[in-house]
Amino acid sequence: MRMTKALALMALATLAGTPAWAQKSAAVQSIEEYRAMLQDGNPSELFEAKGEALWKQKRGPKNASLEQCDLGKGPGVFKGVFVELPRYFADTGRVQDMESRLLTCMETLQGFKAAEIAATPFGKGEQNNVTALATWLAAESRDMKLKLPQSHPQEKVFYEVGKRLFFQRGGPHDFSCASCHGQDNTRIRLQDLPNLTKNSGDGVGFAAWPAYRVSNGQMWGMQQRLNDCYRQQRFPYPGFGSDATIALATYLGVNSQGSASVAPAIKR
Amino acid sequence: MHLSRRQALKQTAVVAGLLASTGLFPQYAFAFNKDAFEAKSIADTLKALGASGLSASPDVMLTAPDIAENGAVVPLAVSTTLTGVKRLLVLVEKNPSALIASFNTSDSVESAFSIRAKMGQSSDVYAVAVMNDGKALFAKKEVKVTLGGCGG
Amino acid sequence: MADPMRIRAQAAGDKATVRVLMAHEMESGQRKDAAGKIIPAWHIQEVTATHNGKPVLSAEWGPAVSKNPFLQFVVKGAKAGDKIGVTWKDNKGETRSDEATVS
Amino acid sequence: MKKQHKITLSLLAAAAALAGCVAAPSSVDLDRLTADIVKKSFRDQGIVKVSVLDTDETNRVCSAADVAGKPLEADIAKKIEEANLKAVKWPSDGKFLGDWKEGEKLAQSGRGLTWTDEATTPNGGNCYNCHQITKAEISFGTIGPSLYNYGKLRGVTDPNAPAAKAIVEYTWGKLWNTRAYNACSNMPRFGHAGLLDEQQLKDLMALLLDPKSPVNQ
Repeated sequence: MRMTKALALMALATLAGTPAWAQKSAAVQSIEEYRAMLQDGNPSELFEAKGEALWKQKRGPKNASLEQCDLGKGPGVFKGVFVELPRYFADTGRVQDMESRLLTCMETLQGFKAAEIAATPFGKGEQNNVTALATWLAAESRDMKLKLPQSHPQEKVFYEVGKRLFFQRGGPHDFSCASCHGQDNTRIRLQDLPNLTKNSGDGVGFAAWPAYRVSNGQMWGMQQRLNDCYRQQRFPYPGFGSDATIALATYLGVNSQGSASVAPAIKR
Repeated sequence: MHLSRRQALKQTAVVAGLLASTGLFPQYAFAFNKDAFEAKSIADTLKALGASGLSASPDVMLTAPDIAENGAVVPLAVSTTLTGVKRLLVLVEKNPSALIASFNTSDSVESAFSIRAKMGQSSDVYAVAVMNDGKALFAKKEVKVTLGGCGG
Repeated sequence: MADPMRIRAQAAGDKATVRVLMAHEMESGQRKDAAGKIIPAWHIQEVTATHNGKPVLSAEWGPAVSKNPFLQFVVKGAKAGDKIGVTWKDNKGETRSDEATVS
Repeated sequence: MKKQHKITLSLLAAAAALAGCVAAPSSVDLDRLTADIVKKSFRDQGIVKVSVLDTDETNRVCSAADVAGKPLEADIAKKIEEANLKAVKWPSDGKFLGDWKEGEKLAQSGRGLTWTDEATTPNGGNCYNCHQITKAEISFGTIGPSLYNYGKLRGVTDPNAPAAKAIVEYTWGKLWNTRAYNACSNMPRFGHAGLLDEQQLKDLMALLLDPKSPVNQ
């Protein structure tokens, strides 16, 4: 069990004592042990259960379930769709990520107003349901490898636009995504920063969201993850499901192609 | 009729809720010990619980991280190999109120519980076994709380 | 109505380890809202567990237990197929009970 | 959303037509499309206005180099550094050092200028996010180099002595406008962008250079 392993690690660390030379890495090691202790009992499970129920429940003005939603592999297919998004959808003529695609289904199948949900702040009303659905759908692709399609011209264009967005410096601090995520083995405070310009490996970066954030006890989808990155970058507000967020997600996902998704994860 | 898992769970909940309110669990008609949970210090908490004579014991165990990346969630495990234990407490000395949780021990469960606590700042964390005779035995450990992120 | 708990109970030898996740805000009573007013404490106050309907555990919690609480305990004599029930009650009187089968 | 998509697509089509082919869009087309998507995707929120994305030549050149995956040409980098060095404002009273205790507070704070901050939120220096500074603070970032013993390692025993002049001025310039010394540095331009005022920069200077500061213990 993960917990047991963490405890064993802690016991080892105690036995070995803390040599002076290891002071810096001891702090980092302690943090890693702390994170390992949290793995066993990820509250994202609560959101998974909620998302699964929402998928099957008849809701909205049309009193319909989402069971006929086409997330890229045909109506009703929910296994394995998460690791192939964002992708191009012919019916909307857009490249869409999981969350924007869920809005499309909630509008067409259930009669909700997609624009209204997109304008709702995170953590409120239907946004909570979108997050729960995305969490459950991510869990239905857990441990599968990312394989975002790049065959449609628009998918390629979104990758290229995403790359430009990633390196776009601006705002009062001159930050771009690359300011923090452009090098190997760096941290902000004690938080490890994946290098997102290349494949960051199984369960790292793009392959770890949605995730439960222990700092605020909230479940975050990729949209909220990107949104909060932009907030800390001192950029203006990216619209929910806007092309900028989807292009950026395409860039991150394609860069991590082949890595296994561990979402829903648990994070600081 | 097809029931989703959630709906099924809800119905179970209603039934169990009814059972609870009909007093089928009489031994759990305990009153929440407000004084113990509102006491500031560990000493006052123990007083409110009718315990005294706090002393260290190797038979009380506490597992806690050296450093918590975030004070909002600090995983803590308390246990004891002692017999004659009435309850096991988890306390954080520097929290506004020290008592986090109190577990009533029984023959049906092991005297070992894991829980997660909020910590406002770095502090000593205590596991306390309150014995049937009112004696309190403890183990403690310092947990450092750091700021993990940008601080924005 | 509160969201369902997630209960996992796994038998090993003559006992079962039970892990529970509960959906609850666990508002500490220490935080202030945007207007500077204290947000009142709202937290699970009592937790009880049963093994095949027989009470085995009771606990009292304060507001400093983390949001969406996690609890782990070990039930003696529990085997695969047994039922483990968990109930919480908060300081507003709201309650939630769920049950799981030991695997 | 539909409407936005049509504009995007037609822009692409127009771009392709301009390029005189139906093949993949050129880099210039993609730059234009990106700018168009940015315009449609971002909005004002709280104290943050979309106009903060209208950035300067220094950032534009560095972003383009990053996208191309090639470092700046030496002469272009030099030009950027010269222009930024020229923009450095030196302390109005000739004094470079303030109070290291205030500097430490600034170094700890990462607040200010996000859309969840108020206009009145004092800006922090964000220093610990990227740098080790004092030995006592174990929660520090590693994007920038360690600044522990910054003054001591550079032989600064008296910041007011002539021997320390060069390093004191360089440190001020670096804090005011880092791009004066490194064209595409990741560090914010604290003085140049008005993130910190003269007194705050002096306090940070003291944190780094005052022999009494914990940094130099």
